[in-house]
Amino acid sequence: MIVAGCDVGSLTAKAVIIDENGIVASAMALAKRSPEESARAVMDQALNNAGVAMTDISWCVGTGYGRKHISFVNSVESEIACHGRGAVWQAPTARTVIDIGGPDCKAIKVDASGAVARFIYNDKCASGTGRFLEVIAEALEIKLDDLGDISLKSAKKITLSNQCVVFAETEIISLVNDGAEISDIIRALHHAVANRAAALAKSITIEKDIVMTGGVARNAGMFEALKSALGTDLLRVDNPQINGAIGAALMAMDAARGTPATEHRKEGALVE
Amino acid sequence: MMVAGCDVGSLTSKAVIMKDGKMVESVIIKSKARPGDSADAAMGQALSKTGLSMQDIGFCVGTGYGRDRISFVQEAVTEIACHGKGAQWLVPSARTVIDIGGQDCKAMRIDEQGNMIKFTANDKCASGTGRFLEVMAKVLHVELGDLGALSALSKNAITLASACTVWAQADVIQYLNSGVPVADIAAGINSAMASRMSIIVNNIGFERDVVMTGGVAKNAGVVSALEKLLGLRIKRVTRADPQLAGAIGAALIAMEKAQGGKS
Amino acid sequence: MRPELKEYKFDSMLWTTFAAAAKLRNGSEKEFRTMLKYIPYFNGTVTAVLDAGEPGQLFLECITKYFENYITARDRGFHNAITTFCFSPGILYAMDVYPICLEVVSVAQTFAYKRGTAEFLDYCNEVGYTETSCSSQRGTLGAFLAGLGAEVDMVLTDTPGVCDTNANAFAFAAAYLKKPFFSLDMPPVLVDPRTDKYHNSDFKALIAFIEKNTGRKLDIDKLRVVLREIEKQEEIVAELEDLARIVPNPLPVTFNMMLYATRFLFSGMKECTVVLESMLKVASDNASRGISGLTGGVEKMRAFFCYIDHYTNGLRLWDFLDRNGICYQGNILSRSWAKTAPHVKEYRTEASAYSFDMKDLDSMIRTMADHNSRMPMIKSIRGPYDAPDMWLQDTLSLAKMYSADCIIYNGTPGCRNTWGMVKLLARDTEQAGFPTFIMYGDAFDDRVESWEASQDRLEEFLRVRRLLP
Amino acid sequence: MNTVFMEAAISLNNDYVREWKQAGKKVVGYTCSYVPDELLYAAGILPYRIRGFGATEATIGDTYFGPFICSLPKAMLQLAGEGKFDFLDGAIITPGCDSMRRLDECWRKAGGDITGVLPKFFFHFGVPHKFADYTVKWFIDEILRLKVAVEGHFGVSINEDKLRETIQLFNKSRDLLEQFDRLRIADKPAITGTEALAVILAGTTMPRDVYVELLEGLIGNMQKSKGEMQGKVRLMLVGSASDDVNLIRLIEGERAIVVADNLCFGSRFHVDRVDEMDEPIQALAMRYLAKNECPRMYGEYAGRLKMLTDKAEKAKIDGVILQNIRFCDLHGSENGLFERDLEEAGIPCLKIEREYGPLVETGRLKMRVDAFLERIGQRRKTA
Ligand SMILES: Nc1ncnc2c1ncn2[C@@H]1O[C@H](COP(=O)(O)OP(=O)(O)O)[C@@H](O)[C@H]1O
Ligand SMILES: Nc1ncnc2c1ncn2[C@@H]1O[C@H](COP(=O)(O)OP(=O)(O)O)[C@@H](O)[C@H]1O
Ligand code: SF4
Ligand code: SF4
Ligand code: SF4
Repeated sequence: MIVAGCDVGSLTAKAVIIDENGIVASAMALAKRSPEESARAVMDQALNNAGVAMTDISWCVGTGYGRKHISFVNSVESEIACHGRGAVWQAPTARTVIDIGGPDCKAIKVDASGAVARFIYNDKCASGTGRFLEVIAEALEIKLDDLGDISLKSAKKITLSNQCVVFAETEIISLVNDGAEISDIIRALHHAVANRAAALAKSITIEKDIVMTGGVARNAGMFEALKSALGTDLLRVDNPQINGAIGAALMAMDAARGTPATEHRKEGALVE
Repeated sequence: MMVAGCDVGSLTSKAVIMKDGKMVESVIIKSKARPGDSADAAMGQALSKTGLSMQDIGFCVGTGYGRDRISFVQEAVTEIACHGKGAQWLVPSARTVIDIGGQDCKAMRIDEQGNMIKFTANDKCASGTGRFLEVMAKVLHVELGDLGALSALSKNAITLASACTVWAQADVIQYLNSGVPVADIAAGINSAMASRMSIIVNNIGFERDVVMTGGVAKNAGVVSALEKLLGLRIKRVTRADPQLAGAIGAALIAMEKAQGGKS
Repeated sequence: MRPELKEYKFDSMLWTTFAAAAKLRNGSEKEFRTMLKYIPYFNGTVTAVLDAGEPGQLFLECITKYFENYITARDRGFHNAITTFCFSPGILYAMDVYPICLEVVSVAQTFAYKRGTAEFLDYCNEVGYTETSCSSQRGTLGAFLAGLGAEVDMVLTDTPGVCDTNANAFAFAAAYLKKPFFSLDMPPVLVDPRTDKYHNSDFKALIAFIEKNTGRKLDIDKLRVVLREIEKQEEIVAELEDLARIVPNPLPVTFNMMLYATRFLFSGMKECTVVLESMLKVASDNASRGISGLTGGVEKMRAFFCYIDHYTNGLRLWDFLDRNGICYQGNILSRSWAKTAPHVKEYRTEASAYSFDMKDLDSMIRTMADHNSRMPMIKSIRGPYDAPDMWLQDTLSLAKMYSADCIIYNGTPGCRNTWGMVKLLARDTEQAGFPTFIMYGDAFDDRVESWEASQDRLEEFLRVRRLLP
Repeated sequence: MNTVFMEAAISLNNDYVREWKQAGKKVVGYTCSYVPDELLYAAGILPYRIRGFGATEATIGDTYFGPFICSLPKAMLQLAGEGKFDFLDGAIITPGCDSMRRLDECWRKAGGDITGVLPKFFFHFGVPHKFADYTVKWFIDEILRLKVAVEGHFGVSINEDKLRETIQLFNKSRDLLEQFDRLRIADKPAITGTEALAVILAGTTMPRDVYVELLEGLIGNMQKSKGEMQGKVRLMLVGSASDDVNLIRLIEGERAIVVADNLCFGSRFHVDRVDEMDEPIQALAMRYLAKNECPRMYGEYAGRLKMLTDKAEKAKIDGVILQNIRFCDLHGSENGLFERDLEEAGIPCLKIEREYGPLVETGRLKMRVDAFLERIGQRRKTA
């Protein structure tokens, strides 16, 4: 039996197809104008990679920002639940998940089954989110993929004073003008974001092991920065950015099998 | 004599060449990473358009965010003073000037010579800056220039429920997803912007006539939303592009300096 | 602020709005439904309140009376005073000074108007008051600073030592409007003879201040009458709180708001007793028939709010809870610390409670000083959150007593106080076994976070923490 | 200027503190200018005004405090959490302002999570928000409560003579600083506002008798020097607590000089002497509670406005900079009133809201100050 999970985020959409033995195929695409478009596009890719058709999928769970607007899913789950579930599947010893996505940053405490024990979001300020990195990368005309490697070259420690994404941009530009090394700046940037994320996680008292998920985890520099900000060890997962989609797929599997978890979900369904 | 003003903003850089109080040439370019480069590029273009060289410029004043990093200017003055002068040249009856640039939003009162009497500036957080509008325009997939016209078509403007540029962006995405007409969102964005501005304008206690300079002045939506909030008509700038006000003011100050009006 | 707004007195407007609302039910059902169409925004709240039956009706009448009282006070040769929600108005009514409670009037505005208090909030900033201050006062303060409210005689507050931004709002108002100012100050430790003495002398000073500024002496018999009334009201409140423990909770969700609004605004007013009695009637009737106060009739879970509500967008929060069978077990504001209150008895915290002694003037002053220093917020957030009788203890004991399934914090970003310690509080309540959720919204200003966004987050919390059902 | 002042101003654990500790003596920190530090000094303990200077991150601060809190106490907690205050044997927290008073809980909780960052002696010291006979009475009891606690914990006794002695010493430093203030506002000041703040700041962390000696030296030199600084724009700095000399350096730049202030780390440190005739504790209570310079004393705005206008006149002020740290509503709002009333009195004002912390990106702040100086320049020309 094959099932699918589809995570439509603000920046990227991801789809994962799994069967009893694990991941069959996955796909990722930049988010389009509407969640429906993004979802369809990325889902078609995934189906393609798996060489199957939508009709072969016995259950599909949607999650992420746009989850309420995807027509082809059988049910929806919150990102929190999906990231928790996915993380524990990818790293069974994980008890705290730090997910840094585009617009937000979450710290999630999970039990061995991947069920969420406690979670917290970042507050009403976008500092400490992936968007922060996007904005700056754009300003410095650097590709997101390169941020990590560049920062790892840094030799000198500098700090950013501005928490505001938009003003940090100015601050960084002025740093460039003062001839600061790009690598040092980007490292400072990573630490700024990582510090916010770490503070968030610590405020719900982290338990080991800690794993980092979300697109930002692809950024090796951020990974190191978060590690040092937490002052503890941090687990790596193979597919951080599609972690949410993996979780969704796992829940789809439950649903298809009709296991209690989903029973509960149906009852718990809220009046929209 | 030829004088010039160069306004290196956080988002755009402008150069203006003037002769006997008349504008000879003007250029607006997107700012580069380094203010020095932006200034050279903007001024370079302005000069080449007029077929002049830097030697022909009697005096040049720099202003804007990068004012201290321009190699070729004789003096640097803040954009606040320059926008005052510039606005007064654009609209002689102007007594209150609202300048919204990329990184902040300022309001000032000026006398009949365009000298700044009192000012206030807001930059607590990037909401209420031109940058905010750029981000939003991008999310809406519309041209910055169309944001204003678009909002005019709105029947039922949304209220934007987040001060934060980045979060508001998320709100806007949600509205888009739930099929709210783009015009209504645009209108919501513009009035959010206007309400933040009206606070600082009322804070200095405006006197007529009120004019708007800076790039955002080109956004008709913001202007009319602000007019509603302030309950007056904002004088439209026609003599030149309001985004040039800072550079023009710089050039005018350059003129004063050149004529030995040392201060 | 739009110039149109400057063209009328905002509070006279509210007065007429509520007066009309209170009359809505007088006609036939059909008339009622038709009328609602004419108040497209307010109707949500109005129906919610009026659907609570007679109590709702009486409540609206009481609010109307309240506005009339302070707006017409001067014409009637009496006085009025800008004051705060956790200031027990008894002494004022006894001295013919009619309270203008900024926070509750803000709530009334968010109920009645689509724009809520937005432009008054901003007006405060226009005149130099910080936009980071608590929005609960700002929303109405702005109107008074702009001269759009009734003429004010004096400014009173009892929040120094408890909440800066609150006390500061009143100090600012007094300085800006050049009105006489008096503040009751709250030492950090609640149960302490030094504190009692302090409160006592402070209260005497308050009375002297009012006497000076009204030119009237305190009439002891009148005071006694008012205090008797308050005592009676507190007993009814205690009974209602007791009923709220029953599963399912027989109190309709709107009762909670009516409970504290009555205590903040009308405590001591005869009309208030009538409202409470009628609430009690409905509640006990439901209880005897084992009916839940929820419209759905099924109580799926219970939530305790450890701070305040979310008032914007016409009771959307309460509607959300109601629709989802979540019983609202009240918040820190809706609880009374009279010795008769069930939780005081349950946990034997009489020392931190107040009782009524009308023997002579001194005993009455002591009574009022105690009562006032044990008003919500004034009592529980004056000291460190984990100190005896403070926020954590109160939150946990109330949540336990009302067998809440979770604790939810909602406040305003202006709240230096609770935002200074809420993360720590949440840590402890979680450890005590209560799933705890911190909302980032602003109770009075939906421009901070749209209700839709807040609701999404809240929903997510309830779902992910498996609280429903 | 003697460099020791500046060194003390830009370091937390300065030489004098270190010497003091090496001599095996105790140091107790306090967070607000409303704490009668004479009491500690009389007990042979060095009173140390806790600061946030030099904090570059907020990881620890943000873990415990919520997001909408003044960044000064966050910075203090950050430093404490990093062990930068490990030389403190005690700390006294006051309900000075809400953000500051929550440092109590946050520091204690941090102490629970990070070993060794919570001083053994940790005291919540209440300060009334108003001045009246019964508040003074209460405050006296509070001071006595502190006295007993200190004596008990550190096994010392604070006797009356010692207290009188200390009061005299502290008054001496106040007199000297008053004298210093008068030199500061000379037409040709001998030192910059940056140096001036450093001088005062040093006093908040130094042993007082050492400080008095240094002051006497400094004032001697200042009287000799004719002072070269003139033609600069004379500013007064008002508002939120600021223990960062760099902020003033930034404001002064080339063209301005801060000749007066009303900061609690600045000249508010030494206004008002303690009455030496009165019973010591009573006298301390009077001195600390009767001073209404801080907006935490509600309803005293008129008095504070008068004080500012007087200062402005005495110091021949060209303009006033009204600054507040974001989320400091006490100063923020009062600055709004000051702006209204001072401008009315013909004194130009610049109102700025800032974050407390390292001044890295200063472009926007600098632009405002420069424009303000241009505005003042204009007035001078037209006048
Ligand atoms: N190739 C990449 N290298 C490094 N970081 C990346 C990369 N792609 C995305 N990111 C980071 O991840 C963020 C988006 O993460 P994602 O989990 O996709 O967010 P969402 O789910 O909200 O779309 C971006 O803001 C960016 O900071
Ligand atoms: N054609 C346009 N129509 C509407 N708004 C515009 C237009 N061009 C620029 N803007 C606005 O002006 C802002 C830039 O203004 P500008 O005065 O150039 O800023 P700065 O001087 O700080 O670079 C942009 O952020 C954008 O919001
Ligand atoms: S400071 Fe910047 S990031 Fe933070 S809320 Fe404001 S705009 Fe958003
Ligand atoms: S909500 Fe917070 S800030 Fe507002 S009055 Fe209450 S304690 Fe003060
Ligand atoms: S500003 Fe006032 S309350 Fe805050 S530390 Fe200074 S003196 Fe204390």
